[in-house]
Amino acid sequence: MNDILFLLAFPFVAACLMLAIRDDRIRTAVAEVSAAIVIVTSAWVAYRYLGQPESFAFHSETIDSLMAVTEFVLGLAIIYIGYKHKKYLASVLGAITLVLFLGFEVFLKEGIETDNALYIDDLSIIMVLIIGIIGSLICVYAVGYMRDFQKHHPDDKDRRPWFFFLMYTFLSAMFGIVLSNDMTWLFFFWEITMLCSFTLIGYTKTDEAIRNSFRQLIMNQTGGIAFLLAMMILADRYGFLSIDTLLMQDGEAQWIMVAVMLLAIAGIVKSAQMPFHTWLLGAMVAPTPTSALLHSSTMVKAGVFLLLKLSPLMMGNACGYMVATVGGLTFLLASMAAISQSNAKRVLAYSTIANLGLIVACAGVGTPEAVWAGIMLTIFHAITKSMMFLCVGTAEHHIGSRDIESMDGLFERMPRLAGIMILGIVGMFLAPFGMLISKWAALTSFVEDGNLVLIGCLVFGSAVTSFYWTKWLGKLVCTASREGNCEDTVHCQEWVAVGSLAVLTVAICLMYPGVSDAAVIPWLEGAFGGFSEDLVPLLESNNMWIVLIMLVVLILLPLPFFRRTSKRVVPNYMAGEGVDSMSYRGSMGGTVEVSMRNWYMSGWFDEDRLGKIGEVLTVIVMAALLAAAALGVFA
Amino acid sequence: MTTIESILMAVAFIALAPAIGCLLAGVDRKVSARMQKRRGPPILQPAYDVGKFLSKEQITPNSTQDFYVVCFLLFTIGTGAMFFAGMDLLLVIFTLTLAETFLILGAYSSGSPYSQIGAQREMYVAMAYEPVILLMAVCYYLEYGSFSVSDISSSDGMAVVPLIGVFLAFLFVLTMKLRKSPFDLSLSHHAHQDIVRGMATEFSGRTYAMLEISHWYESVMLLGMVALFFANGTVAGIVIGIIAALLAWILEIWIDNGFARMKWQTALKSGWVVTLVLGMGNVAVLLI
Amino acid sequence: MTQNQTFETAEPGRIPALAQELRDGGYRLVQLCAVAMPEGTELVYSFDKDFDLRNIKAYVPEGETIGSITPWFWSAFVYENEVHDLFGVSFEGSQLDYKGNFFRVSTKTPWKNTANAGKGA
Amino acid sequence: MGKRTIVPFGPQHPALPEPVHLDLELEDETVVRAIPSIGYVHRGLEKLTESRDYKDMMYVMERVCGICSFGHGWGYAGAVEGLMGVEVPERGQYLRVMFHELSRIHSHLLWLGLLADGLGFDSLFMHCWRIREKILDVFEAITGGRVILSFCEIGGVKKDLTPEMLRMVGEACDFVEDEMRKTGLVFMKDTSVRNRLCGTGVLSKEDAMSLCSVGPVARGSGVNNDIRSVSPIYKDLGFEPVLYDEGDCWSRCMVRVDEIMGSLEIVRNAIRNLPGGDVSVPVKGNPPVGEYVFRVEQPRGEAFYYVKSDGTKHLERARVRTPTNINIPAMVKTLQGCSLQDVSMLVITIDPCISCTER
Amino acid sequence: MAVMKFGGRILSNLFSRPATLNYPAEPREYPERSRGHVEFDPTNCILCGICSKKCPSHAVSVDKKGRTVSIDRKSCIQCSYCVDSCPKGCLSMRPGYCEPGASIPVDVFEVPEKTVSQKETD
Amino acid sequence: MSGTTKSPWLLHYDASSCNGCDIEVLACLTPLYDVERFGVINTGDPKQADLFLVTGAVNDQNKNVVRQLYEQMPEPKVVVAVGVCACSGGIFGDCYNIIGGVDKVIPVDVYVPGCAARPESIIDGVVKGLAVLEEKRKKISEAKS
Ligand code: NFV
Ligand code: SF4
Ligand code: SF4
Ligand code: SF4
Repeated sequence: MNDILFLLAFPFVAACLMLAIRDDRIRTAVAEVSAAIVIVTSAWVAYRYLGQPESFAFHSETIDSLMAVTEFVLGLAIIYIGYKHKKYLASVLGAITLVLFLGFEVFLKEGIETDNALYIDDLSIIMVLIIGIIGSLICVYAVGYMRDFQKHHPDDKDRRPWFFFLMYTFLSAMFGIVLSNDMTWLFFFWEITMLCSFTLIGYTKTDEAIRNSFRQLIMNQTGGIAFLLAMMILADRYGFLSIDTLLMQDGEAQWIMVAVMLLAIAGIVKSAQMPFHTWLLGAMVAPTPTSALLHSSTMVKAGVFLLLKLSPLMMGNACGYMVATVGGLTFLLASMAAISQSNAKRVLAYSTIANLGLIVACAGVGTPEAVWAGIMLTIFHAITKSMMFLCVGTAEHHIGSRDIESMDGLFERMPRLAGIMILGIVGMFLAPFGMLISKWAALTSFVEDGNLVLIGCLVFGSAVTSFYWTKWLGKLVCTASREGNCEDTVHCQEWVAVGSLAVLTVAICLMYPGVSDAAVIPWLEGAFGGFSEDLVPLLESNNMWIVLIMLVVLILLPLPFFRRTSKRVVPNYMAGEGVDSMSYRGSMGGTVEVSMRNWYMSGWFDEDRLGKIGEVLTVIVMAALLAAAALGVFA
Repeated sequence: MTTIESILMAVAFIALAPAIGCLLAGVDRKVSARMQKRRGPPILQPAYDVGKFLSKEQITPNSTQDFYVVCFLLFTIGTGAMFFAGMDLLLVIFTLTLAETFLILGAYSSGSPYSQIGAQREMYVAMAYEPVILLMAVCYYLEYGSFSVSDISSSDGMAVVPLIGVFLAFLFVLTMKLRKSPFDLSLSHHAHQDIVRGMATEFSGRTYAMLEISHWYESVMLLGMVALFFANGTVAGIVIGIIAALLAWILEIWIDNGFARMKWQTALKSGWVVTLVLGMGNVAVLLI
Repeated sequence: MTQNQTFETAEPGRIPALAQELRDGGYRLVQLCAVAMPEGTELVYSFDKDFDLRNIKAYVPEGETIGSITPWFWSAFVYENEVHDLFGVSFEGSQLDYKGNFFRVSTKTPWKNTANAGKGA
Repeated sequence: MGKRTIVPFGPQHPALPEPVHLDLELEDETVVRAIPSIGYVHRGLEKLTESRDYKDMMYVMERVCGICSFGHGWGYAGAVEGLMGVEVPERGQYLRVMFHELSRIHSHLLWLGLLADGLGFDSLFMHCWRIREKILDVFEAITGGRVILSFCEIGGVKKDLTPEMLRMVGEACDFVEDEMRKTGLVFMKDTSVRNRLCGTGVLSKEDAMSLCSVGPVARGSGVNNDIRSVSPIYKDLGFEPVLYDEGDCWSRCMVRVDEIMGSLEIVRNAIRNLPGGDVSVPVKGNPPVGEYVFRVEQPRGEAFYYVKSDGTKHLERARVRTPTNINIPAMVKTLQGCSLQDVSMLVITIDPCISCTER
Repeated sequence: MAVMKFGGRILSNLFSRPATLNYPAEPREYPERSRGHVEFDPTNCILCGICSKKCPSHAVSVDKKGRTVSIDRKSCIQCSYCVDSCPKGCLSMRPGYCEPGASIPVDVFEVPEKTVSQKETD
Repeated sequence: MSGTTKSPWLLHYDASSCNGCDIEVLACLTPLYDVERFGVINTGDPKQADLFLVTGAVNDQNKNVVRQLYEQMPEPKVVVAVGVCACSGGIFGDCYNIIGGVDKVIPVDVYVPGCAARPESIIDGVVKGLAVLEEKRKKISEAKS
């Protein structure tokens, strides 16, 4: 148990240390060492508890009161900040939260004891690994990145200590979320992640940053309120506040269902599902490591973690239907919206929203097979997405833009980085990589579940997904470029982080049957009391072999090609008027540079319109089902 | 199917498909010519073409393009082999997408404006047809409880009966998949095109030959998919399937010759409407 | 075919004003061409209204420029650029000026001063 | 997001049979800017007046363009005849009209074929060109050339027609009419053709007028400047101008389809009413000092001929202003905002004949 | 419905005879007036050089001293102007084109010296 | 094995021709003449072409185009000059903007005279071109071995 506590506390300690350090070199060292420690600890925890779920009786009034007080103080702080920035809605929501929280603490919580405040099981282990490894790698990356960032923004005050403090605190809070059994603890960490991301998004203090940080805050406050309400219901009606007890309840019971729905809404907000997806888009203004962190291993993953955790309670009932529909619609609409984007980070954001939508839908379907797919998606997504973000961040600092259109010929300018990006993108949507494999399982389980809406969302959504990824990929592989190589100035921390993630991306594809056997299936068997492997078609050995062969082919085949070609090199065809491969003689005399802009089809896939449609549909679904559940229609 | 049978089928596909595909392409050109009141080239013309491309001087705009085209060829072959070996239909479909992506990347890699525009078009045409192909697999699963081609082909009853909607939708998107008029937006086999040779603009010599050979494999596999709708585990089923596939081929030639190239908006819209109505409709019916 | 036509001469300076007048009068520009003269170029503007053709000739001496009529007849840019490239007459205030790249000919202004004046034989 | 797709279009391009170049700027598939460039076919043949006498120039003028070659011959001959005050005998005039209309049929059929080719409709292309061959057979049998007819001469036409030849013309008309009845419907009604043509590249009536468009381009937008309307001989032969109002590619196409029918009628009437007598008058001497303008309605619109003579046998100036030349502004205009796919469609419906344009 | 207005036509084409002339295998018959190539009959030629002056593309040249008339097949545009303008009718336009090849001949025709008696009969 | 002579793909470029020869080239593809009988495909792409059919004389603006298209074709390749203009400049030979026949810019293998060159003549020219193509191919493969 001490290792668990260490895991929880250490990042926070490191964070406090960071706050004190002003020297870049020391900071680098501390950051790297702490990251290493976190990684090692996570690995150790995983090794130790894998297959042996355990709960820890841990009870300390001091800690409880400390948490309550912290929460209270932070609540006041939010009200003040909202007031200061004239974001009164934030203040109001903050006040509501505070009132509810006080009410809960004073009237409802009394007498409810949760013995096992902490626990660890296989799902937690997976999450711990994701947070520990990926989160730490991102922190390492941030060291190099922030150095450049500061260079690019020389006028800004160096607030890096604060930045790293937040990053590491975030890790602690995340560990808290995945390891807490006591819902009050969970709530505490839940709110901390909200605040951390609020501050991180607003880091640059530009108007846009502040606006977006408040949007994040307001939406997540809503989620927080839903969470609180759920706790109040549970405390009031059933008198317990622990996750494990909740999981043993009957999902069809009226107030349990309402509570689960509320928790699910909290999860939906955190995982940036429609109608709450805009906060994640706004989070793009933060420095790239923040985005990477929010998108891959933390924050949004907290949301899906909660939903996956609760999935046994959602199987086949209205709550599940709500969650699944919201996830499915989000997947489809966010994928469509991604087509109209040329800002790389925005494309990644939409893709995150879409992928989370898929995970959420899996959780909502709630069958073991679906949840299997959901967990697998979570793992693959975390690795690949963080890698993509880091790559984009590095590229941005070296080519001066995060626009996909500026990545023309990146293959010539930053070959290694482009290679990794290609791997990342391919990993996001193509066979034989993880995301696709999980999507496959998801499709199977949706079909099995017979949910027409989900099937539709998935088949259309996948088609759309290929479009926006492929066109980005195209930009990267294009070799026509005038610019020289500009890769040598990339910091080694960046290479370490990005490189490790790249290795992980491939490794996890090779190892996923192992991961599935060692962690996912045991957990599913525990949580659902059974799991039939046949339902995941790709666990069939035939398919697995094929996938492996494809992977090997893809990794080995390029080797002989990217050398000098023995063929005669002839410049591109330019209708006979070419000057070289990239320019031609134009109408007005003179040389015209050819340029290619990808298709964005904004008439078809207008972001705002799609967002509106999504918001309306999902709000209707959620409100209607929640109201119906509260009225006891499904009981 | 036993493993041995599967392997035999896969090998047979790899060995025979080019010949069959080449003949199909030859028939296509001959029949098209006759539909235009011409004599047309010899049936073996596609083979001559490929032979010529193999023996020409090899030129290329860059060193990487070939890699993508080789991958396209390999994965197309792989897709077909897996299909005929009776493996998982979804895996087949995903590999097909992978192959497709490689072709698109090959078109992108040169940086030629025409091939890049061709690639864009290929992508949105793919966006139009992919849902149908996925839904086809879904329908098979709903009907037979399995994605495995060998299970589907050996189950009794022709799938075309319960899957009639998806079958028609599949025939519809076959035009897109085979890049035939009215949807030969990205790469047109014979007709002149507004973007020169579309995706293939920068392909020449061996690269182009590989593209052609991949098309042969691809057509055989797609016709195999048509035949699958008719297979019912008996010889009669296979025969009917083959006849149906050939008829589908003739139908495609006819459509190819009877239509102008439509607007891209129409391609996308019609593809999706067909998917929604016929494809999703069929799924709904099977679910009930 | 009936070929009603009139020829008239105008001062080159009046051309833009005339063009405006004719445009407002519902005429369409049929063509503009040039004839090389010993010491300059003669421009022939043809306008048509209901199949009646008015040809207006203007003599531009060597080295002088003439106002462009593209503000009123945008399509005149094809002729003006052509005359510029072949005869070396410059038009002022053109709305679409190719700056000598309309016809990229082997010899600069091949028509200029090779007027048939001297051909005789 | 300043970046746009910039691509060259032509001079060598399979969708364009002729060398014209466009700098295209695209956003997705939409053309935001198109700058044309011509000059790839500029030969400078008008300047050959310096070394060829006015009769020799006939052979040069016929080779301004191989598609509308007859019209060029007629236009040039007409201008010189006007200058010299030559009266062409009636039979000669009728034959000129007949061949001009046959040329129009062949040119429009050729164009319909190119349109079909641009549409990716191979079989329709082949079909149109197969019909067209019938007209070429007639040309060859009567004038000796399939493309460059060398039929017109100053003073009339070169050869007379035998009765069998007249019958042959009539038969060819029957054949073309029969085929066109059905083929015209394809252009008019077929979904895929309409899909591409209807509503594409709309040129409003106002634009057509202010851009001074001529020929089917103008008539497709409801503007009639068909010079045949004021020709008495055409009136006798039952000429009616064809006008469509939509101004899109489809209406430009339909103008041509209907004109084929109209021309067939004119040719038939010409055969029926063919007066007797000579086909030409001999022309002697040099043209007098002066200038003359002559206009003919070519397949692509009004062509303008200007001749100026200083009294020698070499003309001082022979100028051709071809319909395409003045339709280029309309093309540039309609290209803005069209879709890339429609670029070839638009270019084709304007029917640019570059060799005519550039001479 | 006009979905495939041309569909019937192409189907019927499929089952009818192709229109193709089997050209190189079956030689083509040209109509009598067809302007294929210029032929020269030296019998009456007086080497006056009119044809050469008239020819718009300088394809005929007359060498009075060497007593030859040559026709450059590569430049002749079959316009028939020389034929029309030869006062002696030595030139004629015949169907059948000049063969393509790696080089195109310049046909040189000798004009035999005429006897005095012949000149007189002229 | 070589399909070279059985599958000549042609690239057609209109240098400054009057269109007369162009339409005759196109007419060769149409039902009456149907050169596809010999495997000919009219491709728009020099990189896949074997025969380069040029119509019209070369002028200053398009000589680079002709040269570039020629260079972008892979060996073995054959140039066929179609029409008197392409052979020698023809009637436009003395125009100020005409350089001359196509052979002024790129080597021409087969000349097809005629104004306009007849489809039959063009077919013969193409067939002659095929023989040249085969010869060139042999030469290249000999040089290799
Ligand atoms: N433009 C043009 Fe012509 C026509 N019709 C004519 O004057 O085609 Ni070549
Ligand atoms: S051929 Fe006729 S025109 Fe020529 S030189 Fe002889 S006689 Fe004179
Ligand atoms: S036919 Fe014409 S080009 Fe040929 S030689 Fe006679 S005049 Fe010259
Ligand atoms: S040879 Fe004759 S028909 Fe051919 S392009 Fe030249 S002038 Fe035109």
